[in-house]
Formats: sequence, structure tokens, C-alpha cells
Amino acid sequence: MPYLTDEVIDPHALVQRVMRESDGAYVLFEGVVRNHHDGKAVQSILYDAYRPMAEKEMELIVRDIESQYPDVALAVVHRLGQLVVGESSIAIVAASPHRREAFEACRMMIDRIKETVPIWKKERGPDGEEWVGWQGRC
Amino acid sequence: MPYLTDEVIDPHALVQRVMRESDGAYVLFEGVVRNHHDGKAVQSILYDAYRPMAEKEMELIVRDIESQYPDVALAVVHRLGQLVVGESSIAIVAASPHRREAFEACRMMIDRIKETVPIWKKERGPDGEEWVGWQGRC
Amino acid sequence: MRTMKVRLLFFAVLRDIAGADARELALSEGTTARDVWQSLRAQYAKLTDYTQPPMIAINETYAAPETVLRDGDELAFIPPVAGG
Amino acid sequence: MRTMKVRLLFFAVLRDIAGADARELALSEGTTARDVWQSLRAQYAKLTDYTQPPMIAINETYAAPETVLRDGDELAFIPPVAGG
Repeated sequence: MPYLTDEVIDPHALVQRVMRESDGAYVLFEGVVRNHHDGKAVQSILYDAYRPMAEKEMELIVRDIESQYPDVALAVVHRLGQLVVGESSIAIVAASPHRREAFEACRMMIDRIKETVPIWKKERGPDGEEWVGWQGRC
Repeated sequence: MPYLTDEVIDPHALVQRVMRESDGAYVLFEGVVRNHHDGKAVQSILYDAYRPMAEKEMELIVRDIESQYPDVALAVVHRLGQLVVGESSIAIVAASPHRREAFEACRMMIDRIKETVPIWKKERGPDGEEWVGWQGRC
Repeated sequence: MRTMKVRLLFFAVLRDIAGADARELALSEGTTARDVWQSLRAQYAKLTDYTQPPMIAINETYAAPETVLRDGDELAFIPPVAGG
Repeated sequence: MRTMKVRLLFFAVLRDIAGADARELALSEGTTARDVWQSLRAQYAKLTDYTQPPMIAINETYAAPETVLRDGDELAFIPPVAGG
């Protein structure tokens, strides 16, 4: 399954994809477009990606976390394109026989994705639009 | 909304109940009946509760965690009765502007529920049935 | 010496052992929750080994074993909880 | 001195600045990823202040700025990522 999609995310389908009869818990994380960022109003976000590289980076992270947590099964999907407030940009499911590993693996997954996967977002609000993270970097 | 139910849990409805436009993330935890426990096969679990007290304890925990994480909105429902493998016994949603608090509040919620809420389970498998936690306690 | 009425609730393994959901107790004044547990141990062989009571709830709130019961109280022994 | 062909991809803010998704570069042998960044800085005023390049990907893998490019490479500068 690809890690990137241009469609609305179906978290329930993601859960169904990973759950095994030996799993006693799953943790689902969804990142959602919120109506504010750094004190400014946000109306929508455009997500862009270096698609083939983003797919590869996601795969590397999934494999690395599954090797650290051998009992955990992971599924992840990141949406691209224009999203409005309330829509989900990412869903991560970590299923496990025990809850501790599910929480840890899910959180590690979102932390790692935010560090290295080549995906960008342009926030749009009443004051204009801006690529997040670029301004003031120099 | 009551914290206990005799019906199948609808996690999506729970998410809808808590999400606000200022929330950038939610974490959903579901506890699921798994096919094993302490090395024994499990076919189903009967959940029992001291209902009015369990409702009160859940409320106490929710309020306590929301006071520790003022930005977090929590929703929780625990199912009672007979559940088979793959069915969810509990769903917890923690929504927050930022993901860290959502993860922490969700995990704290399930940990606290397992400590003090008067709910019990009787596991049924090919070798018979047993109230979990009672044997060998004396 | 006056007697009090206390409602004793049974849950989970204790309901199975007692074969009932609840019982009405007539207790003498000064009886503690621990005293009630000791009388249950004397009645049910499966409880004999449990010298210490499990967690105790009085009127739907956790309480200490030495709590003195009052007329009209609802008492429950809470076996190890296993929710989630 | 021979020249190499390298495909340069633009994403996010860099696509907006360059006004293109990609460009084909003809580079002399020995050119590094950092060298390409310096030439972009010379071309686009909005990049002048960015003396250090952002993260660099060569053939869809992160690479160091000093990496010497090879004929046929696909090069991309990766602005601060903001997925999730």
C-alpha cells in the first residue's frame, strides 16, 4: 500500500488492515488541520511532497520502528493536496498485543515522520499564505 | 454521556464528540479482546462492573487529567457484557492542539482506568473460565 | 445494642462465590468493613485463605477497611479490577 | 572537460521561487550539491541570504552538501520538512 494519498483518509480501514487476533490494543493518531498556528488564523493547508522519496522514507521509518518493536504492526497514510480545517493530514495505527508498545511506536512514528519525510505545507489564512518552516531560516 | 455501554463501541462517534477546530491532533486508544492471555487461549471475555461507582470513578479520572492537561478534551467509553476476540472493550480519545498532550493524556487515562475503576473481566477459553486477577491473590 | 442495616453488594468472582448480587446485613453498631469481610471468610470456604480484604467501597467510594459502617450504607468488596 | 547532465527538482517554497518543477543542468565534472546551491543563490534574490543549503537529496536519498554529482543524478534541495 502506498503511504501517500490524494484522497480523504479512512482511519477505520487503516485499523482493519493491521489488526491481528493476537492484538490487545491499538493506538490511532490523526493529525488534523487546525484553525490556528503560531498565533495566526489558518483556513486551509496545501500539502506537497517529493513523492517517491517520501514513500521511501516512510518505508524506512516503518521498518526501523517495527524492528525496535517486533510485536507491533504499523500502518500509515499521509494525505497531500489542499485540506481545510478539520480534515486529517495523516493517520498512523500501531497495533500490538500490549498497549505500551502501541503507544510508543505510534508516537515514535509521527515524531520521525516530522523529522525527515520530504513533505511540506503551505498554510493559508486571512493574512495570506506561507510555507511553514522556511521564513527566518537563513 | 455515560462512560459505560452495553453496545458495540463506535470510535468515530467518540472522535466527533470531542474534536474542536483548534485541535491539531487526536489519539484514539482501543482495547481489544485478544486471543491469548498469560499463555492461554482466550475465546471471549465477560466484562462486569459496579456501574454507578465505575461511572463516578471514570468522571473523577477524566476531570483530573483534563485539569493536568487543560488543552486536552477527553472522551471515554467502556463496554460491558460478553465480547469475542477482535471486539473493543474500551475506546479513549484525547484531542489537543498539540500531539504531545494528546498522547500523554490518552495513555494516562487508560493506565488510571486499569488501576481504580471497578470493572472486572472473566476470560473464557478452551480450558474453562476465570476472573482475571483473583487467583493467587491471597 | 442497636443494629444497623447495611446492603452488601457482590461483584465478579465474589458474586460467583456468594451466588447472589447482594445481601441485606443486620450489623451491630461499630462494625467495620473488615469485620464484614471476616464473616464472609467464615461463611465461604473459597475465601478462607484471603486474610486481607480486597479494596472496599462504601456508598460508591473507596474506603479503608477500618471504616465503621453506618446504618443505610452500601458496602462492596472490590476484587482486583481488570477494566480496559 | 566533460559535462554531466543533472536533473534538479524544486519543491514547496523553492518551486515557487524558481517558478518551475524541475530544470536540466549541464555541469562540469566535480560539481558538488553545494555548488549548485550557490549558483541558485546567485540567480534568485530570495535565496541570497541562505548561505547554507537546506537538506539535500540525491536520487531520492539524503546526501551531504559536499557530495560530488554524477551524470544522470536527480538532485533536490529539501526545505524544512513539515509533514504530519
